[in-house]
Amino acid sequence: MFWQIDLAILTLVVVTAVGSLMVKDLLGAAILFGAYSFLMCLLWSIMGAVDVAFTEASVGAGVSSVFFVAAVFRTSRRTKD
Amino acid sequence: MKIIGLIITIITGAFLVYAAADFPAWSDPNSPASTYLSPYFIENSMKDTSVPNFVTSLLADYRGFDTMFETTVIFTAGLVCFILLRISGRKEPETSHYRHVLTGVTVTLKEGRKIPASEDFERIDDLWTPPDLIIKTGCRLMIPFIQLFALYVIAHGHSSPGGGFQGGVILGASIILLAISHDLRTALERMREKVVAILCPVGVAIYAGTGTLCLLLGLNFLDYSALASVLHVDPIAARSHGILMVEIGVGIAVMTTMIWIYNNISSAGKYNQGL
Amino acid sequence: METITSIKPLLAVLVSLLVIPMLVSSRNPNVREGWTFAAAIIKLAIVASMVPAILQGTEIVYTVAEVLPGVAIKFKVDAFGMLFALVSSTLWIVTTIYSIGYMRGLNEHSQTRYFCFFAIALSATIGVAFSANLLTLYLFYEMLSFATYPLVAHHQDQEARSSGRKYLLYIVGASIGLVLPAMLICYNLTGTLEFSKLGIFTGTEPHATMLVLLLMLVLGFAKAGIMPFHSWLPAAMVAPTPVSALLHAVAVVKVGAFSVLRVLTGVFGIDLLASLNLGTVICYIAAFTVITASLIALSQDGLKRRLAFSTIGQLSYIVLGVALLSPKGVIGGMTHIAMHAFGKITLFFCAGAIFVATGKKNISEMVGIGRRMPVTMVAFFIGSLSVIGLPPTGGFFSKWYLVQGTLQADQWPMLVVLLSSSLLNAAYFFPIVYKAFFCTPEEAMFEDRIEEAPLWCVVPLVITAAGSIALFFYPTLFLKLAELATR
Amino acid sequence: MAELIPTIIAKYNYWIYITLMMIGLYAMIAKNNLVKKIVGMNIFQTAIILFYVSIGVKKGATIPISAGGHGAVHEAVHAADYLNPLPHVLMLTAIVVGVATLGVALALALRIYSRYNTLEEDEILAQIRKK
Amino acid sequence: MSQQYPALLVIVPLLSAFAISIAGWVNKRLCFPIIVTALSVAVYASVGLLLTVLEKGVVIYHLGGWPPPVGIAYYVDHLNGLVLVVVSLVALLNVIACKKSIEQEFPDKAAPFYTLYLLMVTGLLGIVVTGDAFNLYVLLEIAALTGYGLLAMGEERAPLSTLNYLYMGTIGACFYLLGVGYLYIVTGSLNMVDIARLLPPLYQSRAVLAAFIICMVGVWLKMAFFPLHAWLPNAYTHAPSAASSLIAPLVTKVMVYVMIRLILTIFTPEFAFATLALNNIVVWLAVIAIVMGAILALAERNLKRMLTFIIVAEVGYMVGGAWLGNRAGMTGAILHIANDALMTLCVFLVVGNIVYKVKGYAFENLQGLFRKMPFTMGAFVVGAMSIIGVPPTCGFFSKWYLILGALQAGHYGFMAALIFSSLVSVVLFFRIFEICYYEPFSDHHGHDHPPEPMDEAPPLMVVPLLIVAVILILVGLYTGDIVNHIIKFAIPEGLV
Repeated sequence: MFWQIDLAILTLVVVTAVGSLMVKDLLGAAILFGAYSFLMCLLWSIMGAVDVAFTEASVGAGVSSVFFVAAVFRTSRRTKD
Repeated sequence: MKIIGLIITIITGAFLVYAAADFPAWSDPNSPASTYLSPYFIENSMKDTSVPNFVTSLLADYRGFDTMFETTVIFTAGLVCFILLRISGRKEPETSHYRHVLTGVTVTLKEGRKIPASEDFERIDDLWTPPDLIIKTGCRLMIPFIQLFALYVIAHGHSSPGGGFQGGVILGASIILLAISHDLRTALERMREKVVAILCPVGVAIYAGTGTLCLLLGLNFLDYSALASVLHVDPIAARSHGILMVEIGVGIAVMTTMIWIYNNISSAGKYNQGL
Repeated sequence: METITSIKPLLAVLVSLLVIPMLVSSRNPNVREGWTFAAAIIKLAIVASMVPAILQGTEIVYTVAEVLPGVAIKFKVDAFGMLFALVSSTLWIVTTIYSIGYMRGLNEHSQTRYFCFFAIALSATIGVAFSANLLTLYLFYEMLSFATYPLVAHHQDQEARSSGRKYLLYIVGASIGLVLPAMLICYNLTGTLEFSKLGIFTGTEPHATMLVLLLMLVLGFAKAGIMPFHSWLPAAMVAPTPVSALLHAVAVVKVGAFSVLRVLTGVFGIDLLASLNLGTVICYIAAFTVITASLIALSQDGLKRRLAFSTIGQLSYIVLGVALLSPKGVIGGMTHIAMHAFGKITLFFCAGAIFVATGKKNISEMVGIGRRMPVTMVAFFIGSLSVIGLPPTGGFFSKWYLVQGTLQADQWPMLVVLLSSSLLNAAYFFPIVYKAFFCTPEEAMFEDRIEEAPLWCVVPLVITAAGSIALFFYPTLFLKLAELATR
Repeated sequence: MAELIPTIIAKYNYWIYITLMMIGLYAMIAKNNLVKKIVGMNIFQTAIILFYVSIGVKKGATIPISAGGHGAVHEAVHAADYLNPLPHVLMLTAIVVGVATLGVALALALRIYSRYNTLEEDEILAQIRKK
Repeated sequence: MSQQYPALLVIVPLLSAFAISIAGWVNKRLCFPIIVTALSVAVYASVGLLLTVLEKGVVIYHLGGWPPPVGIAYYVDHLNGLVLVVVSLVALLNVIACKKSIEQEFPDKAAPFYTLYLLMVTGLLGIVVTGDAFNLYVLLEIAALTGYGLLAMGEERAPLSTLNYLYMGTIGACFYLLGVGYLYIVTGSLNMVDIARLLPPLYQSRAVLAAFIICMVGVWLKMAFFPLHAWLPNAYTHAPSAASSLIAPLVTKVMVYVMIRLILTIFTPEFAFATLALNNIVVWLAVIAIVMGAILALAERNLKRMLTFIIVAEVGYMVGGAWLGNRAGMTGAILHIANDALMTLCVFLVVGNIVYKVKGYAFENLQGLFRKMPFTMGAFVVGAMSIIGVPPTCGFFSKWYLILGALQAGHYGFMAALIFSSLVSVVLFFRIFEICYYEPFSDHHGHDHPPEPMDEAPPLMVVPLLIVAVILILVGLYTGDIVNHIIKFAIPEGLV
């Protein structure tokens, strides 16, 4: 594998992480968190941890985001930070 | 608060960096982690359990005890969500809305009157735009395949990535997809709360029960080779079968838990139409 | 000196604890007080049954449980402990009679609770008397502190609450703050806490450490009322009189003095104290307490408060006697526990009887009371004689030995202190008696008609008064025990 | 500097995981919104998972699944050819624990919202102080 | 069967938990018998284990039949044998005592509550019995999640304080996980004994140092050691009484056990105390913890909250004692794990009874309780005496060892802190006794004041409480045996 791709994804991961914490809309935060998880799972599949990547894809990017969205729907989207 | 957080963060981070400097270089084949214990698993997994996927054999057999508790953690989470959110006293709101499916007209009934159960009316909680027909149909088409795939993942976890967890999550996701695309009531008709709440502990109990069975058959807890006498196979194959059994248990538990948590969160415990 | 192993000491401690369920369960007061009597008499019997063995110079030991390496919850009956146990268990019977009369006379509330904690306090006292090491002593000492709290605060009003607080603050604060660390330091230095004639120290410890330990232990047992840890005693006088009588003239304060004596004789050992010349320090603290307390007592008008301050002074006599480190002084100090107990309890009984009969608390209101309650006041006179230390009362002997002790240790200043404080005692007791009997009819506050307190109250104080006279003629038992203890 | 570059390259996974972890930690401490804190918590956990997975990486090794499949019971397997599966197993557990914690946390957040009708910590505390 | 005790200890409660959660949907009346049986079996197994350990030495159980370090193994030695007995006993007594209040507080959710309760006990027992560093993490999470569930079922403020606890607890658990990862990266093993065998050549490595410190911080977070204690008081105060009387006695103590296990087994005392000289810092932290806990407790006007601050102080006792780095201190710490669990149980059960009857635990709710609930208050007095440290209750003896350790280590600050906190607890508890005893004030001498009728909690709640009170005294009297036959062997020879 090319370490450039690896590095690029790592940086993207950091970007999405910061973004999901910065964005002022909780729904957006949830979606960005999903993206973060998905990039994570990509990273891990690159590292050869296929099972972990699979689990993260289904659990982290999938169900967790759904939970987040559901929770945000049930509460409120607005936030000050 | 922000300042304190920043300070703590920086201190911790600096400390971790300081410590990480001593690590063996990344992806070094001779690091103790790769040379001490893992070769045993890689080299003996096939011999011991005839499971090509080392992760599965390690997960469900060598460290099967961890996995059992990990399943218990999931079950616990579901139970906690239930106990925290579920509003048990289900009292009917005095005004209830029904939507005529064909025309889309919304009927509002006062003091808990009901429309005789029929195909062309569906119960709704607030005046909302019905989900799009395309979405409904599309999801209805997709769901069976998703579930098929999930079953494949569970069954084929021995020799390919996947296993109980992934499969269970996907199974759960299929039901959740139904609940999102239609509404929670439709999903609940397919899978009642009671079924979920009973299947979930049953799933974990399958896992623990397999272990206890081994214990009752005279070997240690979770020592699947004890099952050989029951399954009439050699101990190695017995281990592989035992792994399959626990994977199924895990699958059931994880699926139901995901549904359980989603039901409670999406309807805030009211078990109405959900999102 | 040979030792016998016997469960008797434990029984003596437990008997009054075992009776508590009966007390709680019994609805009828007569049954309840019957149980109390039974317990008191059984206890005295058990204690008395051990006397002959002790007089032959043997010791009775019983180990309950080895709680720490080298330290057990253990009982050891020796002459000194027996002396104290005899006194307190004898006086308990008398006090029981008295408190029945008192409590019924004033129909006090929640008498069951009162008798229960009374019983607990007594077993704690016996436990202290029979304890074989510092830990056991500390155990029962604390037990006594907590058991007497409800008694002191019996009246459950604001005043009782504040004085209860003061009581706990001084007693428990001192014992946890000073005794516990001191005990641990001793254990850490020597690895044992057993009392022994020679003390537990090797004598090689630095002088400063020993001095600090000594002060911590002597002041830590604040029940001994040595200044500056004395002011709980007058405050605790809000308690019902029998409580003051038994607990604050006999049990509690004597337990304090007893503990201090144990520490001086058993933990440090007379010889070590003499060689390190630490006795004098204690002497001077005690002497200061004696004089100051007597002076304060002069200025008190409340009868019980005056008695309380006199108690503080008398307690320091006991400590002083032992701190002289001369054999006679030690004997004097130990016998003074017994003699003063009889004298002082008589006085408290009289105060209580006066309160029951007339409701008067202050001395200034008691002019001519002798005409109304002659028996009581005669007993009062005898008691005060005993406390001052004049024949024909037992108090004379202890004073006598104390004076001889000062001469033996040729501590002339202490002699002066003793004599002058005896004068002060006379000065604050005799006026009461004088005013009670010899006052002109016009200044008498009571009409000339004999009207004593109820019989339940009068009998005990007669007994104790007679007792302190009897002790003048037959003091041998206590003297013998004290000599055994000093040998 | 010259010798610093290789160290950075050699361990950049570790540096990234530390960065992510600190981001998460900071969010958990400093953020005001409860859901944001929960997001931070998940980032925190995934960072540790990243760390573990990085432990398992081995140069010149492939995914930890025996090439031979079921038939290959008697072929000799060379440890050097396969990645270290142990960290992967541990991290499966960690991921599941993470989602469980997430569920519980969201449930609590819902309860809090239904009671105080907000998710901002300072507003909630203000309401509590008002009572 | 006896060689299967270690498995049964954990499995029986686990399976019974599932049975209960199913029974909750089928027949609710089955739940209580099941939980009592399960916990009785756990008590039986743990006692059996302790006896086996006493006669045969360390018991090792290979789960899945895989010998360590390949598989997960259970190690039972004198240290966790003792803790196991305490944990299972406390859980059993508590569930019996709390049946009524559970039924009163959650009429319709009793079954899930029992399930969580049993899962929590499973987690705690597993934490104590396991010999695998990662397995410990998983069980830690089980105990934590169930704990969140139980705590959050309390009053209206409970969810918020529980969420804070969840953040803190997650950070703590993750730190522990990270520390285990560091150990794994340098040793390649997860089995405690194995790690201990591999570590000595690596003592100088920064990674090991980091692993140690990170694990410690994580565990301290979980046990609410002083600077990290902020979550505890709220979380425990607003919890339902049945939950707080399970969690308050056990969780912090089990965490202390984990810390001691880390120090004694994984990182040997030589490393922990000799190689890196942290003792003084930690003991001084403990001193601050004790003093702050005492002072904050003084400031409270609310019984349950006051007790939570006392817990913070007690944690200071144990951490300080363990870090004194000598035998007496360690003995005191281990002894105090057992004693503190029992006396905390005692006082919190009392709170439970009071809440059951009076519906409140603020000071003004306590007036006249000595007359109203004499047996409960009697047990409370015993518990208070034990916390103050009055012989012969067990609290005195652990305090004795702690102070002795402080003396031998020449750490007079710690000694002073212990004495100080004893004095403060005298004030704390007698303040409460005064309220229960004097108030409401009777006019003069309390005659003609009508005594309100005795209104004691039901016997099912009182009897276990009295049993606990008796145990407090018995443990005190048998301290000598406990120390000589159990704790003496729990501490490695190296520690003097």
